[in-house]
Amino acid sequence: MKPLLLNPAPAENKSPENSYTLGPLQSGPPCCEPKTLLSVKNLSLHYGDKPALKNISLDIYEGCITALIGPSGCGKTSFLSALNRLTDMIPNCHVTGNIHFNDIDLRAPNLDLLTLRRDIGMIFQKPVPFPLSIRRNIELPLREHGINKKSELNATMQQVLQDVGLWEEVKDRLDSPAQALSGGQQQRLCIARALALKPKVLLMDEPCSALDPISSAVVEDLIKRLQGRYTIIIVTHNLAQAKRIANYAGFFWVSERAGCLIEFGQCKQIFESPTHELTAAYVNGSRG
Amino acid sequence: MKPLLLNPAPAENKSPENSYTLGPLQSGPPCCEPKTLLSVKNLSLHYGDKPALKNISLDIYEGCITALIGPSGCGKTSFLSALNRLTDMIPNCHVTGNIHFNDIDLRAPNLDLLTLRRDIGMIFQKPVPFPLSIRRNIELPLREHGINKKSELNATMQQVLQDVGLWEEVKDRLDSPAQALSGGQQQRLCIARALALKPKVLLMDEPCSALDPISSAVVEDLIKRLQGRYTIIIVTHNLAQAKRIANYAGFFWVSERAGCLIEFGQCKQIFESPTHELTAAYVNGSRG
Amino acid sequence: MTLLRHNILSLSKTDQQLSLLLRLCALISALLVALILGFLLSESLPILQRVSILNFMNDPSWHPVQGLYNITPMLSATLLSTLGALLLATPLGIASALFSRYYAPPLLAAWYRRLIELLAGIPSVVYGLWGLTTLAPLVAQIHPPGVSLLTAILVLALMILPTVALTVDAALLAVPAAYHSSAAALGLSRWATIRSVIIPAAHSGIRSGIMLAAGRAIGETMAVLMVAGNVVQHPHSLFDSVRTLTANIALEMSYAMGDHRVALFVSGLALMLMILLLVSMSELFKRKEVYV
Amino acid sequence: MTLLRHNILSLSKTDQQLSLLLRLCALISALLVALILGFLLSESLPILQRVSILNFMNDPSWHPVQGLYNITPMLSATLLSTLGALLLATPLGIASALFSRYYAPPLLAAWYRRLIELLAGIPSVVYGLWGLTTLAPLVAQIHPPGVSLLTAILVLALMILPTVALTVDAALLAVPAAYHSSAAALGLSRWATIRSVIIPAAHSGIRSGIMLAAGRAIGETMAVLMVAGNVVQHPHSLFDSVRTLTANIALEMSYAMGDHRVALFVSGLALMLMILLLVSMSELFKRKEVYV
Amino acid sequence: KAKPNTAIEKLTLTGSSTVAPLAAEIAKRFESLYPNVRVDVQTGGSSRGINDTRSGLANIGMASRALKKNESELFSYTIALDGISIIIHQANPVISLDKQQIIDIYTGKIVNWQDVGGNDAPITVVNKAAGRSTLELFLHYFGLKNTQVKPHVVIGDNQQGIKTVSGNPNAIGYVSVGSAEYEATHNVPIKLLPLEGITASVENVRQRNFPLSRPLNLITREAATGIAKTFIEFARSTQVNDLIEAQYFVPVEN
Ligand SMILES: Nc1ncnc2c1ncn2[C@@H]1O[C@H](COP(=O)(O)OP(=O)(O)OP(=O)(O)O)[C@@H](O)[C@H]1O
Ligand SMILES: Nc1ncnc2c1ncn2[C@@H]1O[C@H](COP(=O)(O)OP(=O)(O)OP(=O)(O)O)[C@@H](O)[C@H]1O
Ligand SMILES: [Mg+2]
Ligand SMILES: [Mg+2]
Repeated sequence: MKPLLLNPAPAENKSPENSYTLGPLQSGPPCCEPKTLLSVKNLSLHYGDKPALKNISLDIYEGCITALIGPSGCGKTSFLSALNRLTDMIPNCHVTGNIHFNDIDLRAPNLDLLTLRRDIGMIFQKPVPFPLSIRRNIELPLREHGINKKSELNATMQQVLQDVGLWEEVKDRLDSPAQALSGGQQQRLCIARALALKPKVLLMDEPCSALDPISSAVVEDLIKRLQGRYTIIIVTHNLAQAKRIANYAGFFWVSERAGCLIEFGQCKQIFESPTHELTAAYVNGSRG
Repeated sequence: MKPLLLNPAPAENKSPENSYTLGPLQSGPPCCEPKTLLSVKNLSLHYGDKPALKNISLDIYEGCITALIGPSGCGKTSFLSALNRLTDMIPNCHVTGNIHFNDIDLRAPNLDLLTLRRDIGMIFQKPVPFPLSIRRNIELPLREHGINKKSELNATMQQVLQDVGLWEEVKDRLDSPAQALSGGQQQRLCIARALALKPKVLLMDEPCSALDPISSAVVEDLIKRLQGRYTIIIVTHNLAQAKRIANYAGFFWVSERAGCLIEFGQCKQIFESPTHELTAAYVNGSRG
Repeated sequence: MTLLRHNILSLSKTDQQLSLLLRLCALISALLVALILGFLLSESLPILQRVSILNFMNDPSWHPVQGLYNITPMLSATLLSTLGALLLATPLGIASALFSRYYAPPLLAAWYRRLIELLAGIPSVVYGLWGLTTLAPLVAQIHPPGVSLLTAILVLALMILPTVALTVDAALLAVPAAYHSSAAALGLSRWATIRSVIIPAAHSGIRSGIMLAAGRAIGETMAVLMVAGNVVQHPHSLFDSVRTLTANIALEMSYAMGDHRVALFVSGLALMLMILLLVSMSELFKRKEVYV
Repeated sequence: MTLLRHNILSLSKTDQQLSLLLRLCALISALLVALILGFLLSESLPILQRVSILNFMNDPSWHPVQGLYNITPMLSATLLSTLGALLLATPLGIASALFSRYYAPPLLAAWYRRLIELLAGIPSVVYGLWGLTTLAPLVAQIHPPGVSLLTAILVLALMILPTVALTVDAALLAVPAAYHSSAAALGLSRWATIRSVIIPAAHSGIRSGIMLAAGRAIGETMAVLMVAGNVVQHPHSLFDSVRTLTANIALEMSYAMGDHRVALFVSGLALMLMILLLVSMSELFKRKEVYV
Repeated sequence: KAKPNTAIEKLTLTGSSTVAPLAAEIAKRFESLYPNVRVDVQTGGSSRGINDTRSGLANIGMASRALKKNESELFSYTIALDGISIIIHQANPVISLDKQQIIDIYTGKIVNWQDVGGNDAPITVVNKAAGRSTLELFLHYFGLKNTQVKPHVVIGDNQQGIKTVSGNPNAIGYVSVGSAEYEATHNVPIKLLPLEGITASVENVRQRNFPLSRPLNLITREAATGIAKTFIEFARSTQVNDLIEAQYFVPVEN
């Protein structure tokens, strides 16, 4: 794959309007021929004794955008955490079932988690900038993954900050603490930080929740541009957004105190002709 | 004012559908006769040398819902923080201008901040549950404000948790740590915690951003029920929501690197016939 | 919550080397403790083959030259002086930290913190001398002889106060700022915030500080030697002169020989056991830490 | 960031009372430091009226009975032994804390932490005896006399290691768990997370730990007295025997009289000045802490 | 000093750290015989003992040396004898040193055991800290000044000295004969060197044959009276010989 985000932005790209372009669109595998990248089978997840997910099975298709929707507490975040094995870090969290990533067993005990998490990036629901400067927040993961040339670092940083529409707002204070940014700015910084690593799969936990419509649109555009080259799983409470950008959608619900997958399919089908009545109620009842 | 939230919920209210009712609607001052409760004049705010707000003047009317909208980083959170003097706690933050609350000068140096903050409650953009149990998170501020009777505490807790639609989800684990809740659950817990104190004014910084449509609707209903009795200022990125619930709306924008108020008026006017072209562009261009 | 320790299996190469290195460091530390314990044990063993452990509890007095080895008076003196010092220094130290972190104006706080750091660096001999020449005469005016359990407690408390204050201060600083603003927005008074939010959040740092202070108080020798009076007896009042285990070792080791000397090592061992007990107790204390 | 201190004017009634109380506590602590300093000064004054400060720097040697008061060899010994011990104990202590927090399996970590707490409680006499009988002969095999700057550094390092380890451990525990998961999600190795995120976040706790350890190393008397050799000389190698200021006070205070005694107080004062210097230096160090 | 009317009489002893432990043991036994007497023993060196006695701070002083000329107004009572022995490591082949050799070693003129018939190894000179009466006695006997001594190690008490020498095969030091002899016969690898051809042993000190020995004295300002007199007589009686011997001093022969 061509180093996509490392292309220094062409000079004419610096105007605010198109500051978040990603360069020319490249053809990825088309979305209409689904090729399974991640396959989840019978995934269950417990916190202590309390079940949080029960028997989830679904396939994530390469290059596609999959939206996960469902009420609060139904286990969407837990599901994402299981995919990049962040659940390993929660002391009383137990996962059972199978997850395969291109035939690699993601639940293998001797898996190299660093590579896994580089390949499967995650953006959290609550943005957590590190207690460092804005610049260091983005440089840190890059340096750790072997990119040390100053010019390359700077170019990447500018590119990803432009991609999320933050560059103009912070370009003259890159060395000030990231924790002094506003809520939406922190959210976008964290998205940029994850993008900089060019993961194969991007898990996004409500990336637009703290964003105003303008920034939200920027991020949405960005996600659509990534489609085909990145595989994206996005948790969103904004059903309209899910409808607009996703190729596939999954609907979670809490039944018997545990989250389960009610319906999974093409986005259009889920929103327009849901087979399950709960899904129908949820996608129609919303005032989103 | 009658102790509104302390009415134990009637038995029939316990069914999940209407578990978040507030009891019978009482008449507050009607919203069509605006009576200024908070009057802000020439408010400016700096972080160090960097201006964040410039010359904001507006009136907040008693019993009404005022929505603040605007792009990320335009100073909405900073504005809310100035109203309950949380800006005092940010080391390099300087505020100038006047804020009056019912003729009380809120910027007076000898103001009793504890009473002020009890009267003007705030819900943060990022929910911060204390590292305590769910129960203690709600009881703590109540106890601090003199409510110590066990039965009263329990009744209030149940009521506010029902109000935000969290009761059913957490009622059998009230003593487990609040920080193990999901993102949306934490958000609702923080709203409930602020409601329990029955403030006169409620500053809500994107209360629904981490919420799914169902919880979001619950909170929206709640806000509408509070209208007339509470004065609410809500920052939201969801323009549709603002349109639905607000009586007044203010539109912030960043000009010359500082946030300023472009337009303020009745909600209907702002959304349907904005006088300023920026406002028009913003309210129409959004895909919210 | 220690989150990272659950995926021990997936370490990068640096991590693996580092893990090895850290394991080595840890092993060395562990070995050193084992060595010191072994040293004490091997020095104590000769007498434990001849004299029963019970003698150290039941003998009529501590007259090692005559073969009387009751160390309980010194155990109680050590325990009492440590407890007393902790009782004084813990609240004062926490108060100090709270004062400098949340109540003092910034400039005063900075100066105050420097003062506490200075206090942390005063050598025990100086504390001892000061206690002997300034404090003891004052105590003597209330009740002779002046050098007493009380004086020892006061001097020890002063010595461990900075340990508590600095550790707690560091723990307070690490509490996320968001707790402060959230609490303030709920109209919680500063004290309520501290009591109900900050202290629970900084709990482990406070515990560490107390542990460190207790360790220092138990192990302190010079200062106590100078101000405690060193009479071997169970104290009946705060004004009685007492001898701690460390003072006993320091006093008698210089001339002790044969069984007497070994008995001193046994008292060193007793000291270690006491500390073990203390540590385990503090573990219990930690277990009780729940979300209430 | 200390957030609460900016609204000093608005305190609830409890807060006002508490503020007063804390102020009182702080005042008492400050007063006590002042008292100790005053004590040292008043004891030192007699000689400073007769003998110039310069004598303490320029006299050919330390022979107080003959009126020769050069304390610089002891100053350098104190400084070198403290620095050496810190150089050893700081990385080891931090490594210990990191090991038990992030690399050890939970059960081992718990035991290891208990071990370190035990180490914190071993009294200095025991360290001294162990150093003299076990460590010094080993060092002597490399280079006589065995009791030397090196031995003192090793024993001191061992003594202050738990101080560093426990304080750092508490600071690490206070780092928000969200940093760990965010870093892990970016594929940062454990070591990278620790180095670039956790250590900066726990910075102030680490600094406190080092300050406390430095204070303890400077002030330590008994153990150093036993293992340093106590010859008054500027050391030329690690194997030279040295005498620290505290050992000097402890060795000579018991019989010193007249000017000799006063000279010892002057060396106590010098010690305090050294600590003041250290504290100020660490402040400078803190100022440099920026977001890079 | 003692007030006859009070129920409890108090006797304060201060001084030599060599005498103090012995005096403390004697005092304990004395107290058990005279229940209304409290004896408080504090250490601080012989000079302090003499000083405190002079100033009246202590009823009785303790000194581990004979009175000097300028102290002749005081009264001294010998309760025991102590000798100082030169000690070296057992593995050291040297079996004796003459007075000049010892002086040369301590003044740094001889720095290698080779020069006195030992192995080729540097000598580690162990000296006592200034002000100790052991040091004063040692210096006085060899006619040295402390400034001339070039030590490698300075120690505070006998045990530290014995441990230092036993842990270092090339060390030379000096400590009380009593403790040295005890340790040497209890598997501690040290060796006592004869002085002027006389074996360093407790027996020879008792016989007052050993040249480097000293009296352990109790000192009073005026001729002892009252309870102080009783105590001194008790300390010099055979009733306490076991205590004296337990600390490896030598009882005086009356
Ligand atoms: N503590 C701080 N120190 C310095 N600058 C700050 C601080 N907090 C906010 N800012 C800056 O002030 C500006 C306004 O921030 P504010 O948080 O009020 O924005 P906002 O309107 O709430 O944005 P959002 O919708 O993203 O939450 C931003 O540019 C932000 O980077
Ligand atoms: N660390 C934890 N320990 C115990 N229970 C947890 C923990 N994290 C989440 N839970 C519980 O597991 C369930 C699922 O949580 P999860 O965070 O996956 O929900 P979610 O779908 O992301 O919700 P939201 O939309 O509110 O973020 C919830 O009931 C939550 O309370
Ligand atoms: Mg979630
Ligand atoms: Mg904001």
